[in-house]
Amino acid sequence: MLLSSLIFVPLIGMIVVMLIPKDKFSTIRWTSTIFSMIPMFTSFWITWDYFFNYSGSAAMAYVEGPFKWIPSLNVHYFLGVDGISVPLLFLTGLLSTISIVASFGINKRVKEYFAFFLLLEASMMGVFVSLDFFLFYVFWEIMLVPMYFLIGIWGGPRKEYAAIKFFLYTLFGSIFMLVSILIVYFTSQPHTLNILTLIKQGSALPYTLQMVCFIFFFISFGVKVPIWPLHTWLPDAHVEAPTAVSVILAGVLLKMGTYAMLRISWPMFPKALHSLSFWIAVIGVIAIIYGALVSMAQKDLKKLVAYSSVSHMGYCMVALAAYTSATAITGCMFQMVSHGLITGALFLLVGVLYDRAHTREIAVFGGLSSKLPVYSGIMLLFSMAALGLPGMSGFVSEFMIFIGSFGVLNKVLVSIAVLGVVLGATYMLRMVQKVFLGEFNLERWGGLTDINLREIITVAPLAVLVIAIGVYPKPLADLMSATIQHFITLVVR
Amino acid sequence: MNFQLPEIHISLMLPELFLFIWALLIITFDVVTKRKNEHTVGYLALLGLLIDGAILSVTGYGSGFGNMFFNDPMALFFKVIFLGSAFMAIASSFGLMHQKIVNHRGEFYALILFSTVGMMFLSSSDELLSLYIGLELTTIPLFVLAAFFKDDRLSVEAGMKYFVIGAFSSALMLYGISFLYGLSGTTDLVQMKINLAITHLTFKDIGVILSLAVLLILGGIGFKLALPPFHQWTPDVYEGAPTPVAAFLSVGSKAAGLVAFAKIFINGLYAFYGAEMAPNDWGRLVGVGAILAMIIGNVVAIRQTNIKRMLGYSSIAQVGYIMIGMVSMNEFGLTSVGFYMFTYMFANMGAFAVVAFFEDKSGSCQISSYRGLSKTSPFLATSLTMFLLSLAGIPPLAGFVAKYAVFAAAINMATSGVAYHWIFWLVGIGLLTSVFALFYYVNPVKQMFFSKEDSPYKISLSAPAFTVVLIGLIGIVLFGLYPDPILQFASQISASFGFLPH
Amino acid sequence: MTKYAFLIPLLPLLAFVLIVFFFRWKEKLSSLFAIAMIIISWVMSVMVLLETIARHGAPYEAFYQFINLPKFILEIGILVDPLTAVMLMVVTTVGACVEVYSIGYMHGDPRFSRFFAYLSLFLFSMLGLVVANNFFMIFIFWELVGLTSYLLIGFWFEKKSAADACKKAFITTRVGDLGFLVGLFMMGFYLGTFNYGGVFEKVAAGVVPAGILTLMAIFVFGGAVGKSAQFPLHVWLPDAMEGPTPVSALIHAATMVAAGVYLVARSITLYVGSTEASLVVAVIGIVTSVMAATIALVQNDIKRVLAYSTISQLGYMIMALGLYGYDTSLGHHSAGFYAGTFHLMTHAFFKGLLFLGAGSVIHAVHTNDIQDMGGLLSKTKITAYTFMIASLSISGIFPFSGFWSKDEVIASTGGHPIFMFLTLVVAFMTAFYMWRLCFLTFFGKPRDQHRFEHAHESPKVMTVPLMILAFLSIFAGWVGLPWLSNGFSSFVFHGEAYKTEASWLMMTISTIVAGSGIVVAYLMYYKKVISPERMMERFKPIYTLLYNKYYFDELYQVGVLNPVMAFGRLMWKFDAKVIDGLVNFTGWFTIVWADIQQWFDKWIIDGAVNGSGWLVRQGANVLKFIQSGSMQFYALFILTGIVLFGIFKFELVFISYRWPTLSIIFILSVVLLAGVSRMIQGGYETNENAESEE
Amino acid sequence: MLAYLSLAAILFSIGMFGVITRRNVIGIMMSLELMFNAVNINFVAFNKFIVTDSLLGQIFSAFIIVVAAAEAVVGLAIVLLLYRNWQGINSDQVNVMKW
Repeated sequence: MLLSSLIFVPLIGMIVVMLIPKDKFSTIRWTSTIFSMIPMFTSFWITWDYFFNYSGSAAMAYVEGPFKWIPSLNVHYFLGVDGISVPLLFLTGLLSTISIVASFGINKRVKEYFAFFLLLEASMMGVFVSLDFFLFYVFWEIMLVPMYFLIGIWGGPRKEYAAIKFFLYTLFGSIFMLVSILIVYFTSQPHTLNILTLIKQGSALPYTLQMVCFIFFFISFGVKVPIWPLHTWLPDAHVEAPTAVSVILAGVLLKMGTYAMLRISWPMFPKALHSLSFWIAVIGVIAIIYGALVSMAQKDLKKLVAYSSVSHMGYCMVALAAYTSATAITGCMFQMVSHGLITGALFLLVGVLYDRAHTREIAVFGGLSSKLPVYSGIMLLFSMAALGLPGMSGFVSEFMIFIGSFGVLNKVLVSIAVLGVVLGATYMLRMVQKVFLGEFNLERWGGLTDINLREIITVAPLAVLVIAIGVYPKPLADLMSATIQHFITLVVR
Repeated sequence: MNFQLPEIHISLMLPELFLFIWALLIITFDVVTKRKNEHTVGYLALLGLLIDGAILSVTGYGSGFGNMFFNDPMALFFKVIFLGSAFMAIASSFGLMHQKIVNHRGEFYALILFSTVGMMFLSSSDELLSLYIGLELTTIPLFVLAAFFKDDRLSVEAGMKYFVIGAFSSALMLYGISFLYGLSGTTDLVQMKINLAITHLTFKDIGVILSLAVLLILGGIGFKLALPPFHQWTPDVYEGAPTPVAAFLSVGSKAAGLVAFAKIFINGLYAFYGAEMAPNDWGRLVGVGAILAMIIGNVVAIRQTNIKRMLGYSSIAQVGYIMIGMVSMNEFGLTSVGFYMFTYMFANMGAFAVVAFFEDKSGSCQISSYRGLSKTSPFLATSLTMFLLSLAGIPPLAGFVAKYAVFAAAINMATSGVAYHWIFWLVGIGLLTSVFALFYYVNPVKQMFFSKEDSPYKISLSAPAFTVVLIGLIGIVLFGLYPDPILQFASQISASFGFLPH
Repeated sequence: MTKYAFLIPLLPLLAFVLIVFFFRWKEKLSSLFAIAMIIISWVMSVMVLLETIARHGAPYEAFYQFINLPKFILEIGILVDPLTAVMLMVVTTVGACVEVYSIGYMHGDPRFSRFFAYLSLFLFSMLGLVVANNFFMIFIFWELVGLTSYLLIGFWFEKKSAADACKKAFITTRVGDLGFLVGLFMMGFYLGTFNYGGVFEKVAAGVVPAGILTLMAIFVFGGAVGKSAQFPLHVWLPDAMEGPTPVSALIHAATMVAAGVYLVARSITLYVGSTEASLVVAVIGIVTSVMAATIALVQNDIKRVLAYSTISQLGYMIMALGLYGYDTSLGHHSAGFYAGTFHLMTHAFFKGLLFLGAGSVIHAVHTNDIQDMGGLLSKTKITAYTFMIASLSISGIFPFSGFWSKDEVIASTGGHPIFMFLTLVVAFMTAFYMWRLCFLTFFGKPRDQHRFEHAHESPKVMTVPLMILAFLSIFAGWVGLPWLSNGFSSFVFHGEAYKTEASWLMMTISTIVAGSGIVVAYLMYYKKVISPERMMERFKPIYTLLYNKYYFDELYQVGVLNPVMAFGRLMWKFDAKVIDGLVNFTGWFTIVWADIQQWFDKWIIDGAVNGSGWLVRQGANVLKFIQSGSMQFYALFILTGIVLFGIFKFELVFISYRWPTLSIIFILSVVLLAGVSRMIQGGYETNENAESEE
Repeated sequence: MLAYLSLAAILFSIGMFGVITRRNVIGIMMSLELMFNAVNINFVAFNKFIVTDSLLGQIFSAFIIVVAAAEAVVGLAIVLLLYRNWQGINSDQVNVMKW
């Protein structure tokens, strides 16, 4: 029931919000906040409980089902979580609530906005808990619809283009997934869509078939991650989306790609993985360097953060390529969580600035530190976290990824990837310098006000978590260690 | 030559008979009451369809008239679709009665009902002669309906085109049927299958004639289905014909074509499907047709500015998807086709209904005129969005489950042996083009939702209109979340054929 | 007390947190609290040092697990051994002095509290680095030091130069850290642990192949090169003086740059294990030293001279450590380790003093340029005398502390004539430029009368720390007197204790060299017997080269920064244009395809193809022709279809599962996506046109 | 029998040719009738020579004649409308809707 409630409470919330008259803004806002807080606390409780009671074994916890849903198609309603999904559930719950609070400033078509947002939350939760392929696919796709509208209605100047681009790209990826799902389904004996069973059987598939399915899954998940040549939807979508949606995009949606790789395609097709891991690593390294270099050339604050996501998710791909190392995989999970927190916060903060200044161009600012000390401090904190400063979560994850993959992958390749650390520092500091340091333009920006309490409340939990994970990451690592051990035994078949 | 009077079992034909009589009654009623109330006739027609549905539910399976009339699960399933689409078409045509059709209301409804009778008759026939009669009975009223706006050039043009192409293709099909008759010596489909197999074993050289017959029949049915390269009338006729008629054409007529296709090709010519029968294999031809359908339909639809034409092209594309299920002839193929058609009915009828209401109000079918509709008529805009998304195959709407089922059937067949690997091409192109499809499906959505200004039109729905939209919505949502009953029902179709692999 | 050594870094952290969140608005409280914390730390350091001496240097270690993975355990812990104890002592002492001094120096600054918060954070990072018990943890604090130096150097961020300098410092040191990081990965991979004890044990046991060890050692040294401003990453340090002067003092004396030397000293076992790596270290050290000393000869900015002198002195230490590794690995006895660490300690005191003194001078005359000073001795007595004490100490004049440590450094070059020669040359130059500074600043006639008039001695809070440090500059070196049997050398050592012996010859030579340097400076800048201008004229090219710091900054700008930025922009362009490129290709392709169509069918005359379209649009145009509207054409089309279907008898060849095909699919899909996105982009951009076309 | 079939084929081809090339709509309809009649000949011939034990083929052709007549009725009605709207029955005019 616990996991179902994660999905259905936001859905109920959506219906409730739709029933509220459309000019009662504050009622709508608070209702949706409450309906997103329930799953948030549920996900907190699940994390807590999982840590103490289930983290010792790799088995699925809180399993629901499999209940028959569409017997003719062998589709079941089957939910469960393990050490890989629990942290992401936590992240989803937290970021959803934060985003909803952060979108209190929306005052155009408020009702629809929050209804779509709750639908989005439900589908994201669904992706992370479903263990049936059909169910997984359904949630994966449902999410596109609210996202399309959220970008398309409330987005920036090129919103329509960004929205449709996002929609088409992801749908394009999904069709590959659909084909692979069906191929896997029909080659399994007896036919099943149960992900766990399919993982068990997967390694028995012939090599060529594994290759096909693996690549197809890789494309479809890669669009979400996004892997390097398929990333061009990301800057547009991130930049045009309203702040809160950018947060969700960067914080949760990108993680779905890597999560799905960890959950599905990696353990299911070990043979294909063995032959392709080098190329995956190459793609990851390209993404790291490429993303960083491109960020360096950006003039728009949000675009900079967006491209930095490409770079950061590249670390995840490198870690995933080093699949035999538990350290690297743990690092990957850490990176997913920490990137969610950090980039989410950065988008929130960029949004804060945009709300006041109505521009995001880096060049027009300067010396904001003196006028907006608190804001600048917080921004500096997250910039440092993003460039991997020790004591914060980004460092822990990058360090683990590198140290794990160094032993497994080509050492030169990893050393090249390490360059990303310097490049990361360069573009982040360049941004900080141009925006916050230097001379303050009193005439133009004299009217800016510092970050207000609501905005601080939205970023404070993220800051606390970033530092907490950076200072004492052991609990998080323990939470997933058993699952990752199990994962390693699955991929090394 | 000994004649023997076959058992008639007239009760099996009760729904058809009732509907026929009801249609006649409607014309009479219309004449008698001097057309006082503009909606009475319409409600009567709806009532008739409801009663007919009730009758249908108590009509059992079985055969009568010496196997010429045969009620099987397939017939029953498709009859439900015919009745449903007729119901929705009639309900969405109430707006027309007000301005455009003043003098021929009775005829309008009666013709729709006649056409429905033809479809139902067609779906029950298990024999070429009755099948042909059913097909013509379906088509001829539709010629008239397409040209129903007598003073509207477009409508007349649509009727003319539909008529010429329809008659032409039915002649082609007849020519093909005559060869089949000559080769097998019978018109009974089951008997024909056996005879053909025997002749084929005896005389190896009949292949050319058989191929010719297959091609000609394919041409005839392809016209009904709007399967490329026999599709070109579709957008023109949809654009010119009254919107509810176009809707009815796109669903009812198409479903009729599907039934005929299944009857002739799957029941009758099944033996000639498959790798070992390569020279006479019609599966690949249909496969090529399906590929063309998906490409042409989806690509050309992108550039359309008229929503009816766009939906016309979309229906061409949808046929491509349906045909994927049809050529993957395993136990799941026909099930998926049935289910696809069923969900397609809700989504497409719903979309056309919304288009019709909008046209009644604004007189325009241009996509750009939908700008800002979500602010003035949120319900209608949301409904249209859902219909279009269902057509595009976005979960959790029914269209997605249908697409999934079709592709599942195809991949099942494709993975079953090297000889069927060509089906992968269908799947691949189908999926790729479904991405393109999304682009034009969301085009009206974009207009309705993303624009800043409000729409000048505020559309209030009448009761029947609201019912249609609601039925469509419930259909796509309910059968998207809980498709199992329909799938079970549809799976009886292939079970009733009983000779498919696996 | 040693058990509680972890509190030493934590107390400044506490100060930082409390100031940032609570005391920010109360300047007095902030500064006093920060100072109180560092003084408590200092007291604890003293006790820890005493206890360590009492334990005869036996190390103490305690840790908790940071994260544990099946093959890997990262830990956070403390290790107190003599080196640590001494460093704790040095850092807290200098830190405390600097903080007290800052009360005066930063008086009236709008961000007064924040300055103390940052200073506390800085000290926390450095102290954490010192007490770390493993390489992972040292790296963490290593980076934190980088961060806080960033904050402090950029403290006056309104100045563009400060904003640039802090970025430069951070990124330059990050480049070095890259090497450190790779070294760590190698360590993790080949040794499986980061704990000092574990690493050294395994290295000593020869677990690692020699080549790998060399690489590892060099990579680790990369970190030190960055942080300790060694050649070629020294460029950030001179710019770092853009920060407030107390910060410069802290950075140059006890914290940031000391970290690099500390790292090398800490991991000396690695270098002992690898002759080649030690040689690299030693060579880099001496090169840096000579280079920086030569640059310092001609600089006019007081802080810049001091900055180059720091680089030069750091080169000394690094060289000493490297030579120790080199000699020991070859089985020779060497004073290097002791010399390096000893010099690190004494240097901390006198360099701290020099910077604080310079700060005091600047405070007095409000300029950095020594050309505008002169004759300040009369105005700022305490500052001048303490400054001169420090100068004597750094020049290595008996019996100041610098003498003893520098002597050992020179001693460590025994057996390496080239090194010894260069070391002595540097010693000469050091004495020269330090005293050039002193003479120009404090003696002679004031060159800027206006500034001179307004000059005044600094307040007590500033001069007292000066005096404390001056005391230490004189006497701190005495712990290493060669005659002491229980002196510094028997406390801080690697392997076996180095037996010091007083080499009179050495002492004499070094004193003569240093003295001659002072004398030359005296002649040139006080007596003006030798005209500096003439020298300048004569050696014009060399002077220009030195004055421009060997053009390192320009070189990096042209050679590294510009290309990287250009490359970044190029990539961005690529990102924006890659789509275009692909699409242009598909556009070209479709045009060709359409031409074929044209040839195939004469009805296509124009309109269908006008070259502007893209894949879909072109295809659509062709289909437009087919959809001609004529019903007879439709019928013809049906017939054609049937005929074509009839002809269609060839087998379709489905892709067999081979993976070149799959990669083609992958690439094709990318192209397709690009095409689609391009198309829809075009659709959006030309939406108006498209509609008017219809 | 081959002769009958050939006749039917020729008739059918003439019909097809007519449908495609005639510009007059009435001509098109006449050509359509030709095609139907070709089919009828086919049916009757098959019934006479191959399937001699039933009259199915002939019955079929009877039905075809009836249906063709019905179709002609509808067709002519539409032609009338065409004439009313276009003042002509030239098939080339009827291409307002395309693309």
